[in-house]
Amino acid sequence: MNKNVYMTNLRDERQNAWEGILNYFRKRSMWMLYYCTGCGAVELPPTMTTRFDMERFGMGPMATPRQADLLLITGYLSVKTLKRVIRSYEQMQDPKYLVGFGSCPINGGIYWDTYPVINHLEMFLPVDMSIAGCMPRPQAILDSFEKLRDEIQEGKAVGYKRYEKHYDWYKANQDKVLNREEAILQPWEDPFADKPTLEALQAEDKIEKGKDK
Amino acid sequence: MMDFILPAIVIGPVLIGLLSFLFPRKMQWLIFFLTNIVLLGAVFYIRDRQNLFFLFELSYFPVNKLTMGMAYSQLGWFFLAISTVATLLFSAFSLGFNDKKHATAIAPLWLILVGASNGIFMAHDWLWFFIVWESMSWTSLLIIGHGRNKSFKAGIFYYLLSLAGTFALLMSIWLIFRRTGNFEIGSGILYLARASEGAPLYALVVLALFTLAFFTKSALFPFHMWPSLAHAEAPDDFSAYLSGIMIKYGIFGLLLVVIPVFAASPLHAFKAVSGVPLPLYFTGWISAVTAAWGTIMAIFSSDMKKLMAWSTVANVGYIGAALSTGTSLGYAAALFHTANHMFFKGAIFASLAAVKYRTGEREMHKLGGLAYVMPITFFTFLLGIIAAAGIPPLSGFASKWMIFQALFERKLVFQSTMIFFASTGAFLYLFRALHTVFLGQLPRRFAKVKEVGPFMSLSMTGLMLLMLIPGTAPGTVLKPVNSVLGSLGFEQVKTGWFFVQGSTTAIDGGIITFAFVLAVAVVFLLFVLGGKKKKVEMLDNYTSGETPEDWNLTEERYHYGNKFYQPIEVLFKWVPLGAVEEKYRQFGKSLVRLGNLIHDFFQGQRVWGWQLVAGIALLIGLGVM
Amino acid sequence: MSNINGLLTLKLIGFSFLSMSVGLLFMGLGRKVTARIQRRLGPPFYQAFLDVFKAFSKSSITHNYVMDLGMIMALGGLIATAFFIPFAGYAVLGSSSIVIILYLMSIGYLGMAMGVSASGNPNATIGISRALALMLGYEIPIVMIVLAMMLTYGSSDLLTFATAQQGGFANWHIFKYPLGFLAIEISFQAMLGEAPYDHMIAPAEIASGPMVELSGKYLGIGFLLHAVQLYVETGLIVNLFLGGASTWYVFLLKQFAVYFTSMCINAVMARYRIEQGIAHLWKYAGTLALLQLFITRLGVF
Amino acid sequence: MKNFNEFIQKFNSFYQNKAGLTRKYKQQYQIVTGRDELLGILNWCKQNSFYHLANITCVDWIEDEEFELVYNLWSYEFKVGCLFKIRIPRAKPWAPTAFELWGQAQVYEQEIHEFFGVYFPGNPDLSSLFLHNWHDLPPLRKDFDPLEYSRQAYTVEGLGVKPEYEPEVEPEDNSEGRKS
Repeated sequence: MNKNVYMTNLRDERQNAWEGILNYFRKRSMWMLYYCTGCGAVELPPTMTTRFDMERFGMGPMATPRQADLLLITGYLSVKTLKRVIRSYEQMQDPKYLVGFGSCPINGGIYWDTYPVINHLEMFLPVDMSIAGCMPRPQAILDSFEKLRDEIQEGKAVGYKRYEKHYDWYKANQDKVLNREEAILQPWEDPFADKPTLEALQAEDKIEKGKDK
Repeated sequence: MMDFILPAIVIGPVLIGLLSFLFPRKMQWLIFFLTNIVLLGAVFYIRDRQNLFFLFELSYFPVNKLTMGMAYSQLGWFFLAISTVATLLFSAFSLGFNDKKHATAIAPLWLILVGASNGIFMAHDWLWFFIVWESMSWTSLLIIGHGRNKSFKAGIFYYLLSLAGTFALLMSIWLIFRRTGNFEIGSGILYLARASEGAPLYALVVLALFTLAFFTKSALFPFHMWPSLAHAEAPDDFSAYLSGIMIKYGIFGLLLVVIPVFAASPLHAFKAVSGVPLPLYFTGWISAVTAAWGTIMAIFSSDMKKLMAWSTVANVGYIGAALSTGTSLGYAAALFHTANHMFFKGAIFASLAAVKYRTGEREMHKLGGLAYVMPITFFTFLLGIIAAAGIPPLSGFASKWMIFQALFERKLVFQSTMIFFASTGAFLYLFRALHTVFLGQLPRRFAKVKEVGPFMSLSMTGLMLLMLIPGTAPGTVLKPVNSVLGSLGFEQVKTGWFFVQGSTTAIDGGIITFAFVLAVAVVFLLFVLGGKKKKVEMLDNYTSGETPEDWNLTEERYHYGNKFYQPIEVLFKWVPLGAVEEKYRQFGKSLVRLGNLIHDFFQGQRVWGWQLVAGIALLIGLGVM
Repeated sequence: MSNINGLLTLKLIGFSFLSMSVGLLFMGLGRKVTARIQRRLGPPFYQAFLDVFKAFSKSSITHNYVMDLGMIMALGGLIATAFFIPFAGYAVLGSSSIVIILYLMSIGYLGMAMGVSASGNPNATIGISRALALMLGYEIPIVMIVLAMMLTYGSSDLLTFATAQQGGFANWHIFKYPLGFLAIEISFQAMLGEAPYDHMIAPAEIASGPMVELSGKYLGIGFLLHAVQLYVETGLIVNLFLGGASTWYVFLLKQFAVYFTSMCINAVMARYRIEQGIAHLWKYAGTLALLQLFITRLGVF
Repeated sequence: MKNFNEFIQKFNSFYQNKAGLTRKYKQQYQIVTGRDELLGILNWCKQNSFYHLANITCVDWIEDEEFELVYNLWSYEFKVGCLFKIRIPRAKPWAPTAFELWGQAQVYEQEIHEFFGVYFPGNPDLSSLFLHNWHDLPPLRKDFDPLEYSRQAYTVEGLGVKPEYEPEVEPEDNSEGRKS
């Protein structure tokens, strides 16, 4: 039906009973690492503190990607931060889940037409859950985590397996934006490529002024 | 029984050493190694042959018949045995260490030193004791110097302190000789013990002089700074010997002379504090201070050999504190720790020498990560520091535990606190050395470093075994120690192969080892059952998502090794840690000034005027008289 | 050595799991306590079990063999220490010498320190250097208290101290040695690395210090390490000051009471600077302990 | 100098022909000058209490074919800000570096070089600061089209991304799952 599907969850992964048991523990103990690039992180403190209290679901913040299960991308990603996010994601250990916060990781959000911000995070990393909104409220965040927990239990949140299986595809996309070698619109020809000195430029300037006169 | 085996053990190495000057260097080390094997055999051959002696008469002394020589004693044999075992392992290490690039010409001198050392342990009388003591001093000076200017300066400092000690020794020997008329050690001790009642001042002075002599040798406060110079500057393979064995001569001396006097003299002769004679109580405090001081200095050192030299000072402090309790448990603890320290400090210095052999580096913060390329060296060092920190189930724990039991038997709780401070501090500096040399990030320039050769590895493996066995089965060392205590007339420590009875409780090395091994096995099972693990390269680290190359940084800056315990350094800012050194320096300066004055007097500008004045004064003086 | 047999082995294996479970239970309850203080609901009390199980099921990374060795040695050393803690008046090994406990605990620290600094991450080493520096601060007061007890009873067996306090509240050492108890409470806070002495972890500053490179089962071992440490240290205090216990539930309750106090302090305190922390420990805990030791020493004369 | 009026007087007497000083707002003045006088006047202002360089910015006047460099100065003494403006040709833009007057000018100039292509001879480091692997026109120039760039650089069509794999599963399965 939807012909424009580019990224799909791996539904054909069969999980055995043991995996099912493990999934129970995984969903009950999710440690987050948040990548606070944008404004999204501002909704996290209320989610964690007294009113909404994320910890009752066993979720809590962790300091490094090595320890975390859940990577939150809370805002827009520029090309330069994308590189760091990829490194952090690859440093995390399986099973790992990635959640995009707000509209920026989905389609670029309000930065959709700017020169440094990538538009679709899914092309570069397997996103397990996206939360729409600019910014999503704590209720929305908790709701999405609820959904993510269900998917983990059902064995549907297997972005890390997808990343492993289609690593070439992801890697190619990453390389396309990170290791770009040619200009896209119009190559820049630096008129000062030979790095002239101040004196040379001033002398040149004088000659030109003389011409004008 | 007059036998030539004792002179063979003592004078033999000296003669072989002198002969081996004729051989090329490589051969000298082989001779050194072979001689040590033979010595080990000989030492165990004479075990328990109580009435073995070798004496010769000094017929040119007209006054009374004086004899000089060597005799077997249980205490001496104990020291002889452990030092010979250690020396054999060190010599195996040196055989590997002294290749073309690192060779030093110290092997013959070292052999002479081994002979002198054996002579000290087998001494029968003061005369002989003094002769071998002196020859040990100058031989070690030459070895420490080994033809390098900086080393020679350190050696001179060491020798000067030694010399002061030797003078004290000579004077006390003379004081005893004047009263007793002979040089025998045993009768001297008896005389001193008797004199402690009649003439306590005399006994105290003699004992103080002896203690001074042995303190300088064993680097107890205030002579605690020479190891940090001498041990650090000595040839790398010799440092193990210096720190393991030579520092113990003072301990041996204390056990030979000072302790028996206190044991034989009645308690009321000296005032007693909680059952300890006052002088010994005082020594105990000095030892405790030495332990704490050495620990703090070790925490602040950045040179790995200096750090370990300070650690040696701290350990001698423990031994001294144990000796000063004046209980048989204390003596046993001191002897036990002496043996343990010999092996673990030998192991530590050997592994450091191995590190220097491969990298040529001594500053700790320039090293790092060597555990990944030199596993045997790493394990030697690791076991060494576990033993040195007194962590069960290695040998250091058993002896440290005994030291505490001994201190506690006398209820010396404040000294115990001080010793415990030193012990915790030991954990700090030892871990620092472990981290900065062997863990952390491996600098790129050392990436191709390899494990050391078979001789050194074998020697280090032997040292590892010698640290492991007494930890599990303290009886292996404590049974010989018990026979020493018996021969000195002290009560023996209750011990089995695994079991030791202290003053407050008993420990069982076997049980501790069993518990530890079992716990590790359980954890290992958990570890194996856990999820898959993947090996990643060293620099694949969490660095906030960045790689160091992104910041144009070098890898070296990522090895956290310099100023490791900066918070503690801040805390100890107000303590004048260099005060004693400063006093020595001032003393040296005023000596130089005095020398200059004399120099000026004879060769200065006004030399004629001065000499004229002096001459006239002399004439007037003569005239008046 | 003679009493090693199959039964003892089984008992010890049981004890190793007991110590881990008790610690994990406490950790979960402790999080609940903190949450209630912060007016949150908090995680379920068995959360720590879930965490550890999940951590062990994850894949993990290792940098080299030293890291594996260090982590195994750390937990092994601490569990071996736990064997020496008398549980409800029962010393499984027949001996519970406090000197062994104090020294055997260090092998856990050494293993941990070795394992994490072999990861090559400077943050881990900074955390370790802080933890060790702090150790110099809290070990001294603890030793002084222990010496004071040893002076009173002439024994260094923990079980002797525990049995000596039986027969009602009045016999508890907490009333006999009030200064000592205060000192050891302060030291205990530092020992556990809870606020105000949590420089070692400092997540926002040095990325959780020693744990920075731990993943999967290594982190699981790290959690178990903390759990066993909890069991050992609360057990130590219960046996030293709270009169031990004759039944297992009373013992656990007392242990939890100790941990509860610590969590309450932790929830409301900020962090000291490192040298401030050490100085604070020496100044307060050290002085109190020294006074206690002095008083006891004079009493014995 | 006691007050700002004195400063204005002095300034006018020194630089009457070379620069114009006007008042924009209550506490903001504006000096407009040329590239050749730039450093001299900046130096003079720095000597006379304007010793805080807040930032340097650049404006692209594409119709005039000029760039305008704005140096934002502040005087703590007079509590007065001063915009110091020069215009340089857009075709070959360069300006002398103020790095020797204010150390922080180095970074501002580095940034302007990166985003507008203005060259500052004498600045020690004009390497790329923010952009990653950039080969196009400097992006803040007005002749650069960010929308078209974003379309070609980051969208599925622009990058020519092929599907990850053809979904073999039933369409029903897809509909209940999350959409991409």
